[in-house]
Amino acid sequence: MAEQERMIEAVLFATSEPITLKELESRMPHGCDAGEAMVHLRKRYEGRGVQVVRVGDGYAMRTAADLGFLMQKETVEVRKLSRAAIETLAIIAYHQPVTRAEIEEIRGVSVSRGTVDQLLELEWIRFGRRKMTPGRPVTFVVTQGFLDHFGLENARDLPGLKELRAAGLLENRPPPGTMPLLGDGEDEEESTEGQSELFED
Amino acid sequence: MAEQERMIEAVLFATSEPITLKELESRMPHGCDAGEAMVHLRKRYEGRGVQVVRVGDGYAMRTAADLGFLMQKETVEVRKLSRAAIETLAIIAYHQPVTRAEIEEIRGVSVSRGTVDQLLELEWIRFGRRKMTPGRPVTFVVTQGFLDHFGLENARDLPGLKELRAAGLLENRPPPGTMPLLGDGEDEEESTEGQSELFED
Amino acid sequence: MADTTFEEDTVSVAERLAAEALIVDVDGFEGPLDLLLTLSRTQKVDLRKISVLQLARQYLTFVEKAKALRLELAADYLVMAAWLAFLKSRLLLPPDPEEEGPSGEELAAHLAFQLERLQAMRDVAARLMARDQLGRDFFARGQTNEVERVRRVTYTATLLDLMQGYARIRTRDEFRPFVMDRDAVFTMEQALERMRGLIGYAGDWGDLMSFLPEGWETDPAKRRSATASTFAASLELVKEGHLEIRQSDTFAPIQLRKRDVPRG
Repeated sequence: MAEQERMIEAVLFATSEPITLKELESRMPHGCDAGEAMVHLRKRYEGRGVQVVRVGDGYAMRTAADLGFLMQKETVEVRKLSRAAIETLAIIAYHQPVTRAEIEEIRGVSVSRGTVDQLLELEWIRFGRRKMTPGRPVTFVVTQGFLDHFGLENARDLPGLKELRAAGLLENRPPPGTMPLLGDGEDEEESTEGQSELFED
Repeated sequence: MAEQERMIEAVLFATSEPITLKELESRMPHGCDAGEAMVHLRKRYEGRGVQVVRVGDGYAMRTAADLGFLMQKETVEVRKLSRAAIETLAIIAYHQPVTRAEIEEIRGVSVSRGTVDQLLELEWIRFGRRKMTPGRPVTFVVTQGFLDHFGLENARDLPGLKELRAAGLLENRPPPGTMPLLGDGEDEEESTEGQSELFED
Repeated sequence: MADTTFEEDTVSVAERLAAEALIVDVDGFEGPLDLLLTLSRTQKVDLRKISVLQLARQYLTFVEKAKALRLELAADYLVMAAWLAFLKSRLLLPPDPEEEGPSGEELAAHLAFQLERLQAMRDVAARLMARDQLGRDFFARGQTNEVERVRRVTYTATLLDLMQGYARIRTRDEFRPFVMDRDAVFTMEQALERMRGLIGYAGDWGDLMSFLPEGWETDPAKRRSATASTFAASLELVKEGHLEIRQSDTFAPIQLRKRDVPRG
């Protein structure tokens, strides 16, 4: 097991993108248990300057966040996101899978082309499956790259998600007096389990 | 000292070039002893999958030499598909099942054999059933592998022209007065049994 | 709904000042909902306990003042004003049992929900951006190229590439004037294929025009294309040594004949 731990340590170390246990095992000699080795490795790195973190269904090594001050030389200048882009990103993350019309309903203004384009280019959002409502509109979901960037294990770890859900603020409540859309029932069902499931691939 | 060890660990991990003790100390809080921390850190990594090695007058982290065989997959050279291949693939995805002649009709240039062969080899397209037109030409459709690679549930999840434009992916607006061609979201989805009738216009 | 009996003339000085301050900067708002949310802050209560009636009044006052100052308000601000005026009357008048549709309270509750939801999204957006971020607070491996040794080539493309590629093709089609009318084009490849099949029967000198594909001889545009490609294909076959070609005079008919023994 010590040898397997060394192996996954080396591979994780050499790759900058998160890597799944399955990918790890496919590289290791036959019969290795990457999952068990990972448990040992994560323990070993606990409290160190470098951490083994979970990102979606993968793992990656990242420097400890409290040491960021040492790294000024490494910081890459990130294009500053507009307020519209930040809000749109948050809405996609918390309401995913979410259609463009739903984003506009929440923000009260139309979503500009450039905003979605920018988020797609950053690879923080991607197209999800179409909604089962009339017109079958395309949806947006956040990506593993998004999780990695914000240090989230999965979309369920989004800050305040539980509270928002409990307060009913993540419900898609139609304005009073409008007819419920056809096929809404089905959709409701989907979205309750949708959020996490989208990250399994 | 444990804290200083964490610091140099994080810096060594995140920097792309070997780094000298002097540089390390210049980044650390005043009064730190990078040399002593380095002794501890090197000891800690002894025999592990990752090593702290001396390079010139600097230090760097490297995967252990005996684990080089694990890095074989890292040596895959990833190349972008050619523009011709991407366009051909896009047409197949949006219009499947589609014949070679139809692809040429849409692209306006002939499709080279190599392009189709490459897509077949990648297992992103395969032969579909023959068309019931004179000559019974063979058709192409996309594969499950294609859907997996592009994170799609099914080919109908591909955004339509309207949505592409909304997302800012269509740079050019049609000249005023021209009718939009096909790809108007709804139109496309309606065709549940293959999108081939789109060619009838 | 608290404070539904609030009277217009009791609007506090502080509120009036706030509303006036807002007027100066109407461009700073991202639509009516954003403005409403800002106005609601002057009530200094939990968004769940907000008085929608009071908010409607604040908004209408705002719009009135903007008009007085001759500020151009976008259409959606005016639509919202009309809707809020309607909502205000519904909230103030006793419910009419005859009238269809949702009650004023229901509409007010939904507006309050929208405001609360937008505020909640802004709060979590701020929390999200305040998180430690990759490349700013924590870092990936700085040097990942040390193991790169070229061994196998795989090809990749992203969904974005795919969609942009498709968009490129379809957009090109929208500029029809710049694209040849492909219906009337007989390509050289097609002609070559056709000629290869035909030369076996061309034992004696025959006019080039007799080799044109069926249905292409009458329409002038089609005939022109087919003639050009058939001629080009013939030259190609001559080069390959399968065909002989001759023309007795300028503008005389071009004639073709099979060549029996291919050249060296």
